[in-house]
Amino acid sequence: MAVAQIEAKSLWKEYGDNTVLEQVNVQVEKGEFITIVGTSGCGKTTFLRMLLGVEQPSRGELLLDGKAFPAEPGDDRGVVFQRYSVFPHLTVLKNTLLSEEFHQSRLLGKLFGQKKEQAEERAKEMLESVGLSHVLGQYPHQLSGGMQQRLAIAQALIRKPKILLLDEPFGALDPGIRADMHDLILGLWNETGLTIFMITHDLREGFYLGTRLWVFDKIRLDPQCPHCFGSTITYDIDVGQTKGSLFQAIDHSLEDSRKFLVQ
Amino acid sequence: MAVAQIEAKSLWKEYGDNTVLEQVNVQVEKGEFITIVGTSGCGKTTFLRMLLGVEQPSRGELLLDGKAFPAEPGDDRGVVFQRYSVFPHLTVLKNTLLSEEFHQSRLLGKLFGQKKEQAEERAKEMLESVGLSHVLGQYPHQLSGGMQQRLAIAQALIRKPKILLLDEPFGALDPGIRADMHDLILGLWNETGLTIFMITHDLREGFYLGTRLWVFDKIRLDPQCPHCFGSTITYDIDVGQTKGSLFQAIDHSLEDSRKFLVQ
Amino acid sequence: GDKFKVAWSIYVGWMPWDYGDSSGILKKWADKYGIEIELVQINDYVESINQYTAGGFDAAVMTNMDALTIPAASGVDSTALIVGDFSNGNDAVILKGKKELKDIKGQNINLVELSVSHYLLARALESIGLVEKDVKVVNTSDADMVAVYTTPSVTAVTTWNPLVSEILAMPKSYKVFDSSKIPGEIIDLLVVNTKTLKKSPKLAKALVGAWYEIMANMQGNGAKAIEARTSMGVASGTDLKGYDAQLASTKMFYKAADAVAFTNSAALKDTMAKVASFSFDHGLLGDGAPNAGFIGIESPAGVFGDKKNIKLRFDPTYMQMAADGKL
Amino acid sequence: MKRLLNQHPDTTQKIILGVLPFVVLLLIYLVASDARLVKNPDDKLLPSISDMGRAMEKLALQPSKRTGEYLFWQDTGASLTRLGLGVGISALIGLFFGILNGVIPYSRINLSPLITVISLIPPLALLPILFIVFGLGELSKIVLITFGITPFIIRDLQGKVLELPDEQLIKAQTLGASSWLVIVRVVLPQILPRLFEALRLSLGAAWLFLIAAEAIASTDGLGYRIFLVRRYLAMDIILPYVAWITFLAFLTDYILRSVSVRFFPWFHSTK
Amino acid sequence: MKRLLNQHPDTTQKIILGVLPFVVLLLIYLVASDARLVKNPDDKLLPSISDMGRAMEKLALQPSKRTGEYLFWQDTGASLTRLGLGVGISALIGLFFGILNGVIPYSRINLSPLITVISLIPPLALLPILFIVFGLGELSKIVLITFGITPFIIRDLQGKVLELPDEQLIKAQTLGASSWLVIVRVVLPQILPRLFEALRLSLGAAWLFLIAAEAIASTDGLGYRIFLVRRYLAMDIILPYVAWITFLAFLTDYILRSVSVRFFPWFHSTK
Ligand SMILES: Nc1ncnc2c1ncn2[C@@H]1O[C@H](COP(=O)(O)OP(=O)(O)OP(=O)(O)O)[C@@H](O)[C@H]1O
Ligand SMILES: Nc1ncnc2c1ncn2[C@@H]1O[C@H](COP(=O)(O)OP(=O)(O)OP(=O)(O)O)[C@@H](O)[C@H]1O
Ligand SMILES: [Mg+2]
Ligand SMILES: [Mg+2]
Repeated sequence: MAVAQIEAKSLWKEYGDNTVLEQVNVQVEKGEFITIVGTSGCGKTTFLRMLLGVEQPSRGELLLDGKAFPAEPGDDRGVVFQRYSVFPHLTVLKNTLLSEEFHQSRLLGKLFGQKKEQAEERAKEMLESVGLSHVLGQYPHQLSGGMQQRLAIAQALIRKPKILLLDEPFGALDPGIRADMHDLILGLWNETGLTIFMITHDLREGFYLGTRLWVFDKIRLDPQCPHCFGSTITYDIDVGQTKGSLFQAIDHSLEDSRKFLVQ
Repeated sequence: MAVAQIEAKSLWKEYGDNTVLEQVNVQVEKGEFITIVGTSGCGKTTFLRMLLGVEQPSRGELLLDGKAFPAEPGDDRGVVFQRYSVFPHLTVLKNTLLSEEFHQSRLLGKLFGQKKEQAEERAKEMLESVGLSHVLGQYPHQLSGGMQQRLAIAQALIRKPKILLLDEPFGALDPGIRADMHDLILGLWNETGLTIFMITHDLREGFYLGTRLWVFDKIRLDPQCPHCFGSTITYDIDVGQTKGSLFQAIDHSLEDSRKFLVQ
Repeated sequence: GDKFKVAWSIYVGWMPWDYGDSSGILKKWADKYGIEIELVQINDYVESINQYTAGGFDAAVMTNMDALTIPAASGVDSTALIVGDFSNGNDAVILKGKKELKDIKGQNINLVELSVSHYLLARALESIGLVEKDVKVVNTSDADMVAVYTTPSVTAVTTWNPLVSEILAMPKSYKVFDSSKIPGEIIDLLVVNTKTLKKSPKLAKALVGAWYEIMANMQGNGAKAIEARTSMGVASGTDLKGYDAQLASTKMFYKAADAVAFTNSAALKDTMAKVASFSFDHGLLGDGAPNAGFIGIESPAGVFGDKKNIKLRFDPTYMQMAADGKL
Repeated sequence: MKRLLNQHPDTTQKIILGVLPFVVLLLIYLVASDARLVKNPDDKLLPSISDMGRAMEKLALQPSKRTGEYLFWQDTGASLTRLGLGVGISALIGLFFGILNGVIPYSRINLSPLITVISLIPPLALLPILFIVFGLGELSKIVLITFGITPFIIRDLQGKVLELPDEQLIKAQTLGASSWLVIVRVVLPQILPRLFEALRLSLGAAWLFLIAAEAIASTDGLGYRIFLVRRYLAMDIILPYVAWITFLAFLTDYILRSVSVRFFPWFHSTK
Repeated sequence: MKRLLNQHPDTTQKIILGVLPFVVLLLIYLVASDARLVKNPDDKLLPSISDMGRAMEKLALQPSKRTGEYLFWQDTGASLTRLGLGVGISALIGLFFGILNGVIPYSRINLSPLITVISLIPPLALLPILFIVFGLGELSKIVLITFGITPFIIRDLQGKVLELPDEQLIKAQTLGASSWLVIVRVVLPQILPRLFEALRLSLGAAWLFLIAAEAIASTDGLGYRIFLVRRYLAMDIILPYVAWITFLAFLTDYILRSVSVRFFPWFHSTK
């Protein structure tokens, strides 16, 4: 049997007394598009940060290609956050050029001459495909929120990482612009065949984009001690086989957790 | 014929060369619930700020009960913004008490003894009705986003303003919590019969909540000079008589403007 | 009665004022004449003279040169009420590693510019036929003089006590010139605003009376004198031994009669002429001054300079009264 | 190996690393002092620890022969009183004008340029004038501190008032507040914790001006003592005094911070 | 009538209101100066404007009799050179340690406590030691400035590095950056505009230390001249010098700001 690209084995994550995740067991194959939903504070971002290598599991194992996860971020895993994903001091083109420069110039992180031209060529192609060719020389603050996120995606994808991690990348965008971004990300995923993890607050978005949808939620709730138990994956759905009633069921279960937390 | 509560007569608003609103003509009766949608930057907030009295029209007239609009905010018009609507240095109860204290104590803005108790009684009732009675002594930073907005609404409504102005009050909230807020605001509106203006980015929300929906949009678009022409009310719909096709039409027209702006 | 304010700063010849204040002698004399005298210590000497000049004090301690260049040059008519002492070795030119004054040529010399040290240096150079252009003067605050001297780049200083003894205690430091070679030229005074003096002679009587009682108390080796000098030493940041060492190079006029004789001498007039000409050369008499005699200086031996513009007066009247026991 | 920027020391390492530089500095001092003292036992520049201890014992634990006071504590008391008064007065003036200028446009436009210019004047250059105008008593020392730090406090607080979200001022008005009520109920309470921050930032300057003022006209105070014994290069007194001032500066900063955390919990947890 | 906090002056009012305080101060000075000069025409405390003009003309436009130099410009040049060197060196050291401590946890934990303590030491109290260690020349003046402002710059920049969103550092690593590349391509360019801000904030202190250093040992410089002519209460020189220093402080601030706006447009438009 082939090794899964990513595997979690009875994974726990605790911050002091606060149990965030408990008993997560899951396998992910190369090329899957996994969308993650869950109430606020249930540990979605924490899980993503473990995939990034920024956080380490408290207990259990997290494996990448069968080996322990690297303990720090690397260029095999790209990321797009909700905010702060592009560098404000670099123009659109230079933001996109950055990873090439990091790789080819370990000393200065700057390319010159012909190498630079070649790298710029590639960066421009990438920007073309996210529809930013007309603003190459502009700084991020001159772009709208949607354009900034497109830039962040271009930046993350140009070195072709094996895995792309998205933490509510479209959370701050207008519904209209959001639809454009959906087309974009699906297109890129089809082309490159990378594995995508995407956190979203919008259940509909989750169903629409993913091939597989995870719901993070607490199985055990203790009103006296809300932080005693952690979340785990309560639903793991192959999105091909979705039924309307399932959607309703998830929606209600999330509603209940939410109400519980707000009190 | 009775005077409309609010009337705009060929209203223009310009900032220097930038025409934001042009030729707005509209009448609003007491007790209407008006929702406003439009692309980003089209002037929705600007219009609301004129109703607040923070901005003045560049040309044309804006009337309140047939008289010129007051040139500064007053306690006849309550407001809830997307953020910063509650005072971070006051507890939930004190935030709600504030307007009573402003009215009864012009010198210190503080109530003591029996007066204070009475005011607290009323504030607690109000907080009960927005579901915050269990967090009276907490500071805003201890509350979730949804609870903060509920507090802002309670604070705005306790002195019973004639008009309530809402600028994307639920924009930063989770979809689930949003639904709760809809119930809340509709309930309060039914009870008090005040006039509500609410800006939203979510067309669906606009249709669901309002009795009347306005779309702000530019009629004239000049690619060479995007700021030469301002927005006006392009749709003014009595929401009782909505058809599916209308929804589609609005959605598309907004989409077009958005695309235009993003380029 | 009337209230008067007197400014003083820490220096060997002025420490008696502090003792007079703490021992109650000053108050005794003030009471005798039915007035109040407030004695205010000011750390920064120049600031105390500035304050006096601006009108903040009725009297202040200062040297003869500063009396001329600050209050008198600012048009404040001032009278030297008490001639307390003159420097007799208290001010010195010190070289590092060199033993002869002539080695000073071409060196950087750290001193408080435009002060009596500067004057002393000028006189020292004059004595071996050099002029100021032959050296380079570096303005240096007196508070830091000792610290500064320990650095290798500093090779020559001109300064006063207690700094002189601190510096001479360091290895390879040689005194090549001091004020004992120009006796009676650097004089420590108590200066009173002439207008105030005319209006209230009581102030003068109380101050002079107190001063000579202090003088009598501190002289000799009796228990009382030791106690007085110990107090003065401690107040100036040292001890009895250190203070006595400073006194040794100071010609105190313990007796009023000596002070009167010094004031009456023709030498004083000559000294002031030299000081005036030095001050004029260095622009200290103001832009409007056409010559060194622009400001008149009156002394019993006669007036130096402009008789119509007398701003500094040496007046032995009250010291004479003390000498005569009439206070 | 992780990248350096991802490597975090554990608790033991933290303590060792933090203390290390101080130990090294102390060792360097001891060696240098010893070397000088071997060459010249009377050297005053780098006194031995025991010399400093002896000098301080005399000042702190034995009454002065002249006045019967414990000089060290008298100096400390005098300096802290001046510092407290100067900083306190600056805080009040700063709070008043900071809020006034922040809230009322007319006042801001009237006074801001003047305050900017005043803040650029180096107070030390004005010392002679200050002393002449305010005399040489306690007043002038307090004025120097005030003059030195108030413009900064005003400008800082004014900026902080202007940074308050416009929404808050509008909201308060829709709740019926007058300009005055906006000030006392909305602006003042939110600016108070920022005043504490501004004071913490100004304390260094305040100490500086205090020492400068005491050097010129004073009969007691930490700065006075340092300048008095400087003439004799009495490093055995100067060094402990400097260390003591540093400690006091640290203590006042700590106290200001603790008080602020205690009284403005909402401010410190939103940050 | 609108509430006071809603009333905004128009352009003419703005100019009048802004200039008014200066006119009032000038008038007060003129009256006070006149009153003193009537009583004593030789009074030096509050010289007339023409006296100041004459004194400055002599210093700025006529060569000195003693050295043949134009003293005013010589003083200005000397002071600005020292200030520039002191601030420049502080900027470099501040940038180096600020970034190092901000990015590398080991370095931060090692050096932060020491820098905090150093920042609390009042530099004026340490002057004798500085002179002894660094000599009396230009070096010690530059060191005093550096010692006075560098700890602040380091702490400020370190804080600013830590304020950079964690997301940026993570993102850079996912793009393949080493610690070093994160520093040169992500942190350094974003900290540079903040360095300019920190320098603008430290300039006041830098001037202060410059003047203090020049007052203690020097042969030229603006601070030297002020303290020298204090010896004969030449307020006709002191006052214009103070005004000139104030103007220079304003100018340097303005230049720093303009340069920053010119080179870091992205920084100033996102704020
Ligand atoms: N570094 C940390 N130290 C301590 N607790 C943490 C830390 N990071 C996260 N937490 C806690 O872990 C829990 C989960 O946080 P996380 O950010 O993963 O939630 P989330 O599902 O991403 O929520 P949201 O939808 O709001 O982004 C929260 O209770 C949070 O307080
Ligand atoms: N005080 C002002 N000065 C100059 N221009 C302004 C000002 N306020 C708003 N504008 C401009 O007016 C236009 C409309 O802004 P407004 O905030 O009303 O848009 P909006 O419809 O509320 O957008 P959004 O949906 O993003 O909140 C924008 O182009 C904005 O730049
Ligand atoms: Mg999250
Ligand atoms: Mg808006």
